[in-house]
Amino acid sequence: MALDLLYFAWVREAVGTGQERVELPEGVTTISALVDWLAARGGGYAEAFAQPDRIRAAIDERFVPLDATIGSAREVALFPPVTGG
Amino acid sequence: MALDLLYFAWVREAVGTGQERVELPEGVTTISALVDWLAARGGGYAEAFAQPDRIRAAIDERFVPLDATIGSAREVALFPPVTGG
Amino acid sequence: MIDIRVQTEPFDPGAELGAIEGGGAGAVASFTGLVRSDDGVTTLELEHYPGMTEAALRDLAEQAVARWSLSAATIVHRVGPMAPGERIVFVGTAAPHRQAALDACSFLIDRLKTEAPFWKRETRGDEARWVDARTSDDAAAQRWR
Amino acid sequence: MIDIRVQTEPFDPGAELGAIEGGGAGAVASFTGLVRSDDGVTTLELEHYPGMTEAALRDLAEQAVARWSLSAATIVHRVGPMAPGERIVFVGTAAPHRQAALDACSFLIDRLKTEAPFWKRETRGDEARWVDARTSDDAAAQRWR
Repeated sequence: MALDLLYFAWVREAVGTGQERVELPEGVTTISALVDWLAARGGGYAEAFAQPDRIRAAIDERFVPLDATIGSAREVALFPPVTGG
Repeated sequence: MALDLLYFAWVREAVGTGQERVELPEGVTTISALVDWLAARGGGYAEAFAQPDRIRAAIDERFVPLDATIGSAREVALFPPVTGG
Repeated sequence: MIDIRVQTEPFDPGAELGAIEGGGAGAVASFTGLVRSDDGVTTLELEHYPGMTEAALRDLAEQAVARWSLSAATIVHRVGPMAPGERIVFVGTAAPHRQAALDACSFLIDRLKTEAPFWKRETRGDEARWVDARTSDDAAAQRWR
Repeated sequence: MIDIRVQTEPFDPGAELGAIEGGGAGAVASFTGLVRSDDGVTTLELEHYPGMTEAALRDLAEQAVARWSLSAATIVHRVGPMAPGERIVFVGTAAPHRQAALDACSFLIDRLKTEAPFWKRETRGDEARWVDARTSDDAAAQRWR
């Protein structure tokens, strides 16, 4: 399944890009699994996703918990806890 | 003792003036006694001070309860509860 | 920096905000009270006790500055006749952090309502009446004790 | 009347206040967040998630309008680089009565801090670092549940 991934703040910096399209392998059905799969790429990905508890996520522009199912999402964003205002 | 009296809002309107100087008689030593003494003048004064629990007071520009002693005050103000803001 | 004004002239909230933003504050809060135009009032008139009013407002501002470590507090209150939609009162506070600025702003307008010698008279067409004090205002002021 | 803007350009709190004063409201509250200038920060940069940010802010504003019967709510948030003293965010609320306007204003800035996808990066001289989220912000946002 093709999925657009967005990265923000230090996640984006570590990964080295703000956006990419990926083909999810079988078995990667939750945000947690997605984070683990990305971390396994090594390099900047390993650095960005070394501590999953520091990662927050949105599916199709809505915040979701890490155990959320990706389902038929078009877009998943991964980022640190927000710090606006 | 000479004392300046100030009246505000509907107290002022009922009394018919915003300010007057009075000589306090012996025995009028508290705000309550002052209010009773003024009410006894009749007319607009009786109207203004018919219900002492609707009256608030300040001595020399500081709010005081009705049982406060007038003492050596220069100025006593009598008025309804405040409604600013 | 405390700025207290009681005046017949209108005031400009934007200018008041600009004046308290200096000094490195991270947070500025404001409250503006206006003459409501939804209850038939044609004129609102504000009477006050000159001298005592300014002293009472300054005392409140000093309490707020001390309690919330404000870098600035401004209170502007109009007196005299006003039309619906016109601004009556402005309270502005500046502090390092948002909760301090917001709490101090609430404190000042709540306490001003019960501790500053102002009286409102509403005119609706031919009929004028003095506004009654509200027990809800006393309750709001008590929150801060 | 809800007005949500995310922009790189500066904004004018006085103009924002003026825009929400119409409509007969008796009470207008505002909060302005500024880049503090007392902790050595030379540049603050705001990143956000275009599209989601506006949707999140609009959702918060709709909640506030419904909960406090606001006649208007405005949120303006800058993104991009900013210097100390510059305004980052403005929240303005208009309501019939003061407590509603003030509570809604606090709600919006508290919840914005935890529910809108913005990220701050501070630069001090040559060193840049992403700002950590604060547990005190989570606690403040929880107050409104």
